[in-house]
Formats: sequence, structure tokens, C-alpha cells
Amino acid sequence: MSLSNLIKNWSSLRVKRPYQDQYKNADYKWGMVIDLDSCTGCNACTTACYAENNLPVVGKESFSKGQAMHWLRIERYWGEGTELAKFPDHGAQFLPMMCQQCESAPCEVVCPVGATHHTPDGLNSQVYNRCIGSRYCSANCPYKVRYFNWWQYPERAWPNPLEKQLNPDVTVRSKGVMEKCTFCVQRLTAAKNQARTDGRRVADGEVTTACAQACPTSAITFGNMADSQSQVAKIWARQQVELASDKQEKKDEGLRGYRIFEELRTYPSVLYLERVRNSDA
Amino acid sequence: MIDRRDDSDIEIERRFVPKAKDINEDIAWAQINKDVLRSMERPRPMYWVIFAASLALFGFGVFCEVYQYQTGLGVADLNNPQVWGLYIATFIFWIGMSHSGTLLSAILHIMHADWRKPIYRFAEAMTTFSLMTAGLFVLVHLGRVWQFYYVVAYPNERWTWPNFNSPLVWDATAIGTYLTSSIVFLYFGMIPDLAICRDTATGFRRKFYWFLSLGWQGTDRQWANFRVAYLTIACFLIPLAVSVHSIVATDFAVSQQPGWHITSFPPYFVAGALYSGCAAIITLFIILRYVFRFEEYMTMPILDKTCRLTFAIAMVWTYLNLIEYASVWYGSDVYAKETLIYRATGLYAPYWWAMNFLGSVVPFMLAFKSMRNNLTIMMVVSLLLNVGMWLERFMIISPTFAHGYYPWTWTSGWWPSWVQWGIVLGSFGWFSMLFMLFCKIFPTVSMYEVKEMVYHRSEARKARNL
Amino acid sequence: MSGSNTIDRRDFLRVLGISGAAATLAGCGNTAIESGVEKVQSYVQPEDFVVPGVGVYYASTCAQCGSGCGVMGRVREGRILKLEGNTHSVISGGKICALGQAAVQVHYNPDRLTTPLMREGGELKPTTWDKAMATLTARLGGESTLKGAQIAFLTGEVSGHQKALIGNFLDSFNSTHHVVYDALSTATGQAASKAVLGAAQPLLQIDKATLILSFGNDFLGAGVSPVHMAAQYARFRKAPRGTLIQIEPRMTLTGANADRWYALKPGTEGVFALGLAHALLEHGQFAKTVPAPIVAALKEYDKETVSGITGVHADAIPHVAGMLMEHTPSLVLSGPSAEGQVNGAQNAAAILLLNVILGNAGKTLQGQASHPFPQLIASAGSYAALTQLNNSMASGQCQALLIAGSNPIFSAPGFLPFAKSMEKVPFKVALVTQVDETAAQCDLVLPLHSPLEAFGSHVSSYQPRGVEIGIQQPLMEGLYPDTRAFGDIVLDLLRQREPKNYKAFPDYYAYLKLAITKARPVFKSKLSDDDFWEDALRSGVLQLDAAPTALKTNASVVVVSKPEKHVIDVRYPFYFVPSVRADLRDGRHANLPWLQESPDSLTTIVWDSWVEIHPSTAAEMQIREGDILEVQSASGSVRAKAYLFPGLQPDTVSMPLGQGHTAYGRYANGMGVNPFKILNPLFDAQTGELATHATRVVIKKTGEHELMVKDEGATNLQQGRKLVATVAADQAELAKETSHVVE
Amino acid sequence: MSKVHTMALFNDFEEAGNALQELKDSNLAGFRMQDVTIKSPIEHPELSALLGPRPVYVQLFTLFGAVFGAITGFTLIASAQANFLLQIRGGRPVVPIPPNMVLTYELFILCGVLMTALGCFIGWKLPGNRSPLYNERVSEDKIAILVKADSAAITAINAIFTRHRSLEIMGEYD
Repeated sequence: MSLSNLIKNWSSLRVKRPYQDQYKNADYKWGMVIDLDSCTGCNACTTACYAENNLPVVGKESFSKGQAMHWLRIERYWGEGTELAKFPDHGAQFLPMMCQQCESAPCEVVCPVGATHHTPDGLNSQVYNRCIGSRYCSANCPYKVRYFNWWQYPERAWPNPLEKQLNPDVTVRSKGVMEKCTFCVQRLTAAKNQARTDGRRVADGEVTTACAQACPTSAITFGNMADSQSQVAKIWARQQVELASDKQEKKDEGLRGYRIFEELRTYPSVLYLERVRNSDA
Repeated sequence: MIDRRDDSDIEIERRFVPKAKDINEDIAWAQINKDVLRSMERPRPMYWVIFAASLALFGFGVFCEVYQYQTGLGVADLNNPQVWGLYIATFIFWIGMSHSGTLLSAILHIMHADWRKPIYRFAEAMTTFSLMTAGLFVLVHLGRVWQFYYVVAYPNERWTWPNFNSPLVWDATAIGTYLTSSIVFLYFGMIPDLAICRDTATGFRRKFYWFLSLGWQGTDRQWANFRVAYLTIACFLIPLAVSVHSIVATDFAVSQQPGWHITSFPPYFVAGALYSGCAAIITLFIILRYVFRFEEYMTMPILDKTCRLTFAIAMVWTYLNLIEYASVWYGSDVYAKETLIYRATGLYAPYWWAMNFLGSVVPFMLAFKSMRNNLTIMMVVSLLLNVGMWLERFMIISPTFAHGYYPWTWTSGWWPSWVQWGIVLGSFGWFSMLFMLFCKIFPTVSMYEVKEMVYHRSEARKARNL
Repeated sequence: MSGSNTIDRRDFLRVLGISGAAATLAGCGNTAIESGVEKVQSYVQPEDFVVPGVGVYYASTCAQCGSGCGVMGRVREGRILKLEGNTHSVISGGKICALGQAAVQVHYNPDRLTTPLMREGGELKPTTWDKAMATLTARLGGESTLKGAQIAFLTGEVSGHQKALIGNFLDSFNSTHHVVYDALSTATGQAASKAVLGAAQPLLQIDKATLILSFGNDFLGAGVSPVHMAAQYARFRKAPRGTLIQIEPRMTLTGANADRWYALKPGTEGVFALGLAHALLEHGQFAKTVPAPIVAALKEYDKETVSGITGVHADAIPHVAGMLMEHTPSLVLSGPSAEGQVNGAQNAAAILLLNVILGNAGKTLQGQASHPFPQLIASAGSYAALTQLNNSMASGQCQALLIAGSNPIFSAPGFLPFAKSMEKVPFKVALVTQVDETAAQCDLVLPLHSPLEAFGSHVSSYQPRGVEIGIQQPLMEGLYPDTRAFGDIVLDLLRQREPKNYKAFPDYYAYLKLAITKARPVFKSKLSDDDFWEDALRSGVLQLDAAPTALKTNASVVVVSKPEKHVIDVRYPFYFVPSVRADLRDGRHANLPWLQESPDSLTTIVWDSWVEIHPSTAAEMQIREGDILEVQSASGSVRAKAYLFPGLQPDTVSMPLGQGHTAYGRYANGMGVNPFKILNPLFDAQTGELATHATRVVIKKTGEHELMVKDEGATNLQQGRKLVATVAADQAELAKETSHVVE
Repeated sequence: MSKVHTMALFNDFEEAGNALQELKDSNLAGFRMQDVTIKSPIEHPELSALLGPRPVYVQLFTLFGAVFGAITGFTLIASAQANFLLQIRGGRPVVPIPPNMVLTYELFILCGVLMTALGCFIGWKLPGNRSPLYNERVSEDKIAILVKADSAAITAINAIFTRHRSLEIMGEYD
């Protein structure tokens, strides 16, 4: 009976997340690292994302109205401040931006129907068939990485036989639902199921996201942060970035790791490594 | 005390009522019934013309919605980050509109301010209908309207519930409660008048009113229970009304966006709501006074009081508006400050300045008696005030989307499509349609309370004369 | 029918093919099923390796560009769903670029040609293969009397056994006219490289360099083998982190990743390079590296003169020279913007001379390993070849023209009357997967298998390590019954020309298999022929370890003329720099929706063409973004929206190539304009190659304005947010970081 | 002895008041003050005061409704949250206090209002408090006094009414 459940587990129901070592005993906590010094802005990852996740091509008109559906977009900035220099002497600044899978996600709180919520393995999931399209999540997302199906794309985005390319592991979203980067959850699920049947945990490098797999410079690293030996876990540790902290006290100098909008206390699961430039050049 | 005056001439032309004259204590009660019931008689052609117009407007709105439903929200030219556009802005506008009616009526009722009596009926009707209009926008803005019931907490085998953390769910609950209570309040206040209608009506209408008046005969027992119940509901309604718009404010205040994440939003919203509501009351007051020849009941002194009240509220709103700017300006939230500056200087600057002018400067017209006495000016002013209030809502929504945290998604230009405008206009059609129907089916002036009013006043006068 | 293995494979593909229809219901919103277009069928005894719901990977080779990356195709229920990099391939290193990803859209393109077309009464009409082949054999079959120059085969960059087959086919006419045209040809650079470094296509050891000085070489974007280069670049950026200096008139993707980017006037790269050479040679240790006359001639290249000509600040020359001296080994590269000039070869030579001076040859520059099958290596395309073809057509000499993988009517410059000359050819055949502008002018258009449906082999002209032959195998059953493999068609003709040599090969598969297995000894494989073949298919590559060869540098070929300023033609005040997008290239990929919608890396514009103009210039001319400009050269004019682009030499305007198709399917048609058409007839003095970057233009405002369709929002700056943080190299402890680059 | 009704119409409250006063003082046999009902177009507390105490119980309903609404509101919401499968959202506790307070508050008011209305209806003895005699002029401006008494007393009562200038006397005569 629900009431007894409420009373029995009251204390556990009152826990706030994220907290220190939240995933210490968990099997999985998916995380990512993006090295902005390696990223060349070549768009391989974005195209891979289109291919893997059945992203619709919206066409010129819709794109011009700002209705693009790229879960993963590469932003190009010409400077940190508000003034444009005459020449970009140190090149452009590329930023692959996708859902940051926040541990304390602003979108999750406001969804009226709980279509977006946090999974035990630390993903910010989006349940398409629960979504009613209030777009409150997008309104409250500081990164603006949630994309809404403004049109009935299944009817217009894949003229025959393009639909044959669609990935059967990923649903094609109908009009009126919100969608976003899922860390290629279909791949994760498959790998987890495989591992479960073998009675083990998913090994590091066994599964990765489409973007990370494609990236010609391997700027993107993906993996299981609950496994301290995994590539991502090592990098996070090396960069001394604490998942559950909103102010990173770093012991060492010269570390490049940072999270975007840390001060908003969204606790993103994506770690960016600062872009490096030779100032003498 | 009741002198039989020959009132054969009232049917033909309006009696002259001097401007300053308040309601006449010696007016025959039968006369009150006659005058009010007359407003419910067979409408004049002009009524049908206006009704047809609003019906057409509503029809167009429905067409736009159907088109949007079929094609997807893309036709509204919404985008990322401009995800809400006019829909939510107009939603807040209507919610705000709904506030004065019931809230003022309740407050004044508790305070025994008898000048409320001739005007509260239509004000409460206004509340109810603007709530029903606001409700439409909640549905209209959904991507999948056909799944709207997911927001309702109903038991199901999957153990899925709405997300009670979401201000939208609070909204749904609050608005539901408010609508129900408002309707109960409106209906209760009407029962004695419905009895009057029953007693005068014939045929089908008689049956109709007979049913609605719940066997009211004005017995002492009925009056006693009625008084207590009505007062209690009034007491409930005051905090409720306040909570409703505070909750609408939390839709924004609870979210994290710059320009929304502001502590003073709830009172700010409530003030804005009362403000637009009062303005709307003035508008309808003037219209009804003219159309139904209610000069004797909706007297200038009452309008005067309403105007002064509106002015006071306008100043409260202005104050809250300014401290919102101030707190952002002196606060350490650089993003919020950025957004504020953007509002004043960016793409939306004209609307923003217009909003501030209409909201804070125009109401000073209400400060002058000469202005307050001029119905035409008051009509224009009240309409302007509501334009300003609509702009306020628009200025809350769009600029924050256009200039939020994330520079990459700053929009350089965004304008709603005709579909959005169509649905917004449609909502006005829908509202006036409902209101016009109400005026013909129910008494827009509370007859029994006007009687109470004149009775008590004449008693008081007698007491003075002794 | 063919050998036993084939039957297996074909059977297996057929099985998949049937299921292909059934499987489409899984993903695509069920429309096709509901509408009854496709039937759901159950597997009838599926092959044991075809598990419904499980994706299987098959190795193949990417044919999107000439790099020959090994790829893995994910096949599920008989449909190829996605391509990934093939870890066996040293070229791709298990990675893949946007172009490669989009290969599936070549395959599934809704505008693909599904039946042969024949010209009847002036227009192309669908016809049957029998009719088509009958016509073809009538003209080019056994009875054909065409000789030598009367027949020509025009292709894009083609390699492997397809190339060999084309050669054999032309041999049967005693013709040598295999015309390879590449609109983005690097022939000039290769010539210079051959002269100075002794190798047309030397190996670039980017990861070994500590400093890269690139004159407009876009090795990360539209260069040769970008995926491989990107992997090298990643290692180059790891500790000890190398420094990249880019000098070019218009910022390329590589330039966007440079530590330091210099804008200079187009065509003056050579001058700048010689300026550097001069600065270096003032230091004794380099004195011996170049002949005395050159050293003497360089005297005039003092920094002021150079600065005056190139428009780069005078201090830049000693600074860069200093960097070059500090960091060894370094690597100096020349690129299209330097080579596509009237003095292109000279520029390139001057740039490469720096490598000689700095002694990079043998360190960061090496010769490619000698290839056992040189005839399979892709031959470099050139513009000269196209002009020759054009002349022979115009003179009426050319009687039959076959075209595959090339679209000159779109990509040839406007002043070259290619279309008109083509009309003079009585018999023109195009072999295409989708009709393009050139095919639309042909008399016979044959629908080809997509690269994902056909067998083939690829040998890139750039072999990063040892020797790699990429094997291309079908990843699924042909989508359309009426399409055929390129190889099969050519083979059919050859069988008619030389029955005795070719009757042994029922189809291209058999031909390829035999060809590969015959090469087994070279790869020192102990396997049986069949196993060797299956193994090649499984891994997708044939590899041979071979050491890089030494380079024989020769500085004396560098011509050092007197430095002189450009003469400015007042009527055409702006330099015109056509930019090459890594995804659209010369426009052959403009029919792929993913690439059309993937924002251009530097401008984030989609689905369109644009004119890049420097903000300062735009301010002078009062041009705002979205203003429609007319860009007019002596040879023509195009209109496009203005885009304010800071990565540009202020006297320069730039337009991207690849857009402006008129007959290339729904996704390409009407998108943007084609800047190829306004290039001036200017040629490199030494090689006679088209000087693509030498055109000068005038900008006219039309007064019209349109919204720019781009991903970028109202600002292109970070506005004080910490989005992309940048740290100085000496502040970052890269050495302590765990490198995770695929080796 | 059978009880019958009689009802008199009065012009204003004074006359009606006097009539009532007299009825009260005249302790007629077969007539009780409880059986008197006033029907008036507006409420007139002083007049009804003459009828003696007639308590109203609406507030009790209100109280019950409010309390019920608050308690069930919170319990239902909290237990629903506790059993929702997709629990964790934005790192907030599964059962967060502030949102639940808001919702509890709304339900507290809703139930309060509805119960008040219900209470009032019960107070009116709905459905079917059909009083035998009614005059439509009551809803206009007249005050009516309805009396139920032994038929013997009726004449006396009517006499009182007429003495106080009642406009009209209606009654059921057997």
C-alpha cells in the first residue's frame, strides 16, 4: 500500500541529489569528456548523430525559422568577450554542445507529466510517449539543447527510400514531442543487456556514443564513471572535477577540466577540457 | 416608504440622471426588478451584429487551432528558444483579467462596501469567463493536445502520475480550484435573483430559472444559511485568488531563466492581475451602463470609486515593476541584468517602453476627477491599460527567450505567425461571446442586493432625520 | 552465374534483401507498411548469421572521396544503416568523417536513377537495359571501329581495379584518353613538390612536427585524406604540443584551429615564404642549404618589402622565422590558395623551399613507400586534361565519350564551353547513380549500383603507412533491380571487344576476386586463395608493410624573381577566393541532405551560398548580413547573401563552392549559386593549371535583403560566459594528461 | 386537530414586524412561534430575530471540508510521489515539501468551498423544501409571513394580520 511505503521510506524519499559518491556503489554512471583542444569543428560527430538517432532533416525554410533538430550542434565563437577583434588571430573557438545530462537538471523539475526524469545510471531521459509538448523543459534549459518536433517529420523528412536508413533501435518522433541527446541510450541498453546476460559489467570502450565513435581526432571520450578504471573516470579524476560539487577546488595547477554553467548548479555529466593556444605563436 | 411612482415612460427613453447623483434611495423595488429584467429581454439587432462578429472571430481562432493541431506547432513559427510565444503571454493576460472580479467582489463584500453591489455580478462573470479563456491557452500551446489529460492526477495501472514538482501542475490545480470556486460564488450570489427571474418568466425560461433558483423563496432560514455560506466562500476566495496568480508567477520565478528567476514575481503578478482586471471592469461598466441604461445603478460615483481603486493598484504595480528592475539592476546576477538591458535597448525596446508608459503613466489620467467623469476618456484609458498589461506579459516571455543564458541561441528577430495572432484574437471572440450570452440569460445587476443597498441607505437617512 | 562463393554471398544478400522490405517497419513510422507499399514477410530459414534485431558489421571502403578510408557498415535485417570507421584501416584508423557518414544517403537517395535513360527526340526517356546495352554495344562493342582519340573516358578520381578496367577498355581502342578531371585538382602543388622535394605527394608526418607552418593548406578540412590527417593532428596536439601557424587569405577549417592565424593577400604566399627564407638564411646554420644564387636573389626580400606586398605586418616575418628556428623538426605546407595562382607553382616551390632550408625532409617529410601495383593508384586529376578533352570534342575529333564520377558541366569554369563542345560528340554515355548536369546532356545514362551495393577496390594516391588496398564489398542487396555495377558494364563491353581475354569473367566480382587472389604472393599470405579473399573481405583492407622512401630535395629549381606588388585592376578591386567546404567539396555531395543541413564549420550557414566579406570592409560599404550582393568578375557574375566574416583578408571576398546545382535532385537544385562560373581564364604559368584563386571581382549591392539561414544566433561571441575557455600552452600540464588518441 | 397554513403579505418590514410581535405576544392555542416563516425580498436580521434562535450549521461543514481537503491532499500527493516509478527529478527529493504545500493549500480551499456549498444546501433542506404558500410579489418588494397553526387559531391569526394592514391573506381552507 502506497501510504505505508511513504512512511517506511520517508527518509530515503527526502534525499537530495547529487551527493558525494552517489554512484560509488552503482553499476553505471554514464559520463563524457570533450577535449576542446582536439576538436577541429569538422561536423563528423553531428552527422554521425543524424545517422544514429534518426534526426530529421528539416529543410531550408524550417531551419531559417530556428527549427533545426541537431541534438549535437557545433558552435563557433570568435571571442570570449563582447567585442569582435579585427582578425581571429588565434583561430575560432569550436564547442560541441549537446544535452549535458545534468545531475540536477532544470528540465526535469518543470515537466508537468514527468516525461523527462533521471535514470539510475545518471542519464537525463526523455519519454516520448509521455511527453505532451508543453516545452517547459526547453524553456528552462540553460543550454537550450532540447529540440521540439514542430512538424510531423515522419511524413516529410524521409522520402522513400531514405526511411530504409532509419535506425530500428530508435523511434521516429511524431509531431509535438520534445527530444534531445540521449547519449545514444539504445547502444547503452544493448551493451548493458549483453553484459547482464554474460553476468558482468559493461567493459570500458565496449560501448560508446555515435559522436565519440566517429570523431576523427578522438576529442570525445565516453564511458562509465562508476567504473573508476574507465577512461572517463580517470580523466575526471585527473582534472579534479567532482561530479556532485558546484565549486571545483583543484589542488594542482594547469588542469583544463571545467563544466559549462557550473554556477547554475546543474551538475552536468559532460566535462570540457580547455582549448589550448600557444600564446607565443 | 415605498411610493408608487408612475413609471410608464421608462420603457421609451432613459431617465435623466445627474452625473454626481448616487443611487436613488427612493427608487421603487419593483422598479429595480423592471429595469434589470428589461436588460434580459429580447436583444436589439445591434446585439446580434456584435454577437455574430465575436462568433466569427472565435470561428477564425478555432480554424487556426485546427490547422495547428493537424500540421503541428511549426505553423505558429515558434522555435528553439522561442518556445511559447503569444500563447503563454495571452494565457497570463486572461488569468490576470480574471482576478479583479471575484477578488474585489469578495473583499468588498467582507468590508460591507455597498457600492460593490450593483457591479459585482458582471465582474464575477468576467472572472469566470476569462478563466475559461485562459484555460483554452493551456491546451492550445500543447504540442500534443490530445494527451492533455496526462497532467491530471488520475489513478492508473502504470502508477504514473503528473510531476507534482512542476509549476504547471500547480497551475492546473490552482486554476481548477479557482474556476470551481468562482462559479460557486457567482452562482450563489445569483440565487435570489434567479428566483426573481423565475417569478416573472414564463414558459421554458420559467422552468430553467425554477431549476436554477433551487426553490428560493426568501425564507428566513434560506437567508440565514445563504448569508453565512456566501460570506465563507468569499473568505476562501481572497487567499485563493492571490495564490492562483502567485502560482502563475512561479511558472517563471521557479524556473532558472534570467529575467524570470525573480523573488518579487508573485506579488508583481498579482498586482498586474488586479490592475488589468480593474481596467476591464471599467470597460465593461461603461459598456453595460450605456447599453442597458443602467445609469441609475451603475452610477458615476461607483465608477469614480472603481477608477480610484484602479489608480491605487496601478501605482502598486508600478512600484513592484520598478523594484523588480532595481533589484535586478543592483543585484549580482549579471545574466538577469543583461536581459533587463536587452529589454530596454534590444529588439523589443519599443514594446517594453510602451508597456511602461501605458502601465505607469497613462493611469495618472485616473487621478483627475474631470477625467474620471468623462466616460469616453475612461473607456479609452481602460482599454489602453489592458493593452499595456498584455504587453507586460509579452515582455516577460519573449525577451528572456531571445536573450537568455546561452548566447548561441540568442534570436536576432522573432515574430509570431498569423496562426498565433488568429488564436489570440479568437480568444477575445470567445470571451465576448460568452459574456454577451450571460448578459441575456442572467441579471447583470444584483437586484436583491441593490434593494438591500437602497433599504439600508434609506433606513440610515431616517435615523439621521430623527 | 559465377563461382560458388559468389552464390553464397549473393544468396545471403538476397535473403537480406527480402528481409530488407520487412525490416523497414521497425523504424520508419510504418507508413510504407500501412499503405501496403511493402509487405511483411517472415524469414524462411534465415542464414545463421542473420539474427533479426541484431546489427552485423561488414567491412568495406568509402568511396565518397579519394582517401580510401576503410569503413564498417552496420547491416540489420538486410539494410545498411550506418557506416563507422574500420579499425583495420591505417587510413581511417577506425574513424569517419561527415562525408563518409553521408554515403548511406547516396545509396538511399530518393533521387537516384533507377532505370537506364536514352535520348529520344531530344530528351532523355527511360528505357530497358537490353535496349541500352544494345545501343552501347552497337557503338562501342566488338564492331566499333573507333580508334585512339575518337573515344575518351572522363572520370573523377578513380583508382583500383575500376581504373585498371577503364585502362584495358580504352586499350582495346588503342586509346589512352582516360581523362581524369578534378575541379579541386592539386596538380600545380604536386608539380612543385615533385620539383623541390622529389615527390608529388610526400608523406606529411604531422604528428612528428613540433611546428607546422601552413600556407592555406586545409589538411583538416578539404585536403587529402582528412580523416587520417585529423588523427595525426590529434597526436600533434598532445604533449609535447605542437604549434600550428596558418597563413592564408581566407580562414580554412585548419586555419580556424591554428595557434596563430595570419591573413595575407592572395597570391603573395610565395613572397612571404621567400621573406621567411631570407630571414632564416641570415643565420649561418642554414647558409649551406640553398645554392648561392638563390641566397643572393633573396636579398631583396627584406621584411618591409614583403610586408608591403603581402599586407602582413612586417614584424610577423622575423617572428615566424624565429618560431621556425626554435621548433625543429617543423613542417611547411602549401595549399590551394597559394597554388591556385598565375604564379602558383612558383609560390608552392618557394613555400616548400623552407622545408629544404629547415631540413625537414626525412624528418617530417618523407617519400611514400613504393607501391607494388602503381597502375592501381589513383591518378591525379588535372584541369589541363579537361581542356584537351574539350578541344578534341570541339574539333569534332572525339566520337564517343563515356563519363563516370565527374560533372564538368557543373564544376568546369564558365569560360570553358564544355557543354557546347560536348554537343559535337555524337555518342555520350554517362554512368551515374543519380543524374547530374553533365549526365543530363548525354545520349545514354546508365544507372549504377551505389558504392554500398557494388564490389570494387580503392588505392589512394596518399598512402600514410606502407601500402593499403581498400576492398569495397556490397553491404546490401541492390535497392533497385535495374541498376548495375560500374565494373560489370565495362566488363560487358570488354567481353565484346576482347572475348578471349575476358570471357573467363562472368562479372566484375569474379574479375576482382581473381585479381586480388592473384596478388596474394605480394602480400606474403600463407592462406589459400579463397581464404585470402574472404580474409580481405572480412578486414576490408589488404596491407603491406613498407618503409617510407627518402626524398631527393632540389632547392635550385626555385625561381626567385624580383619581388613586385600586384597591379590592381581598379574595375575589379577585390580578390576572389573560392572556399572549399569539407563536406560539399566540388559539389558532388550537394545532393545529400545531411551535408546540406550540417552547418558550414566556419559560418554555420546551411542550404545556401553566401559571400564572405570582412566586417571592416562591410562597414565601409554599409553592407549588413543578408544583403544580397552581386559578385561580378570579367567572366560573369553571381548573386548571394553577404556574410560578415572576420577570418578574411580585407581586400578579399570569398564564396563557397559546391552549391548552385540545376539538375542534381531535390536537395541540391536551387540551393545557392555556382562560383565556378565566374572564374577568370587565368592559368599557372608553369603547369597551365587553372588559377582558381586568381580571379578578381567587383561587389555590387542589389538593395535586396534576405534572412541568412544559419545556426549561429544573434551573436558570434561568448559574451563573457565560460563556454569555450582557452588556456595558454605553457599554463597547461598536457604531459600529465592521459592521452586517448587512436594510434 | 389538523394544521393548516396561512400567509399574509405586507408592504414593508415595520408592519410585518408589528404583526410578528403581536403574534408572539398573543399566545394562541395551537400556534407556535417556530411555525412562523418570513419570506422577504432582502435579508432582514432584526425581523428574523423575532422568530427566536434558528441556528445555522454551515461553518461546521466548512471546517470539516477544509481539514479533510488538507489532509487527504497531502497524503494522496505524497504517496503518489512515493510510488511513482520515474522518481528522481532534477535532484529534488522524491517527496518535496514546498510543491506539496502549494497543492495541499489548493485542495484545502477547494474542499472547503464545496463543503460550504453543500452545507448551505443541507441547511435549505434541499431537495424539496416546498412551502405550501408563496406569492411572487415577495421576490419583488413584499414581505410575507407564513404561519402553520391549528385551523382553529387561523382566524385569530388572520385577524392580527389584517389589523396590521396586510395587503392580502392567502390560506388553505378545509
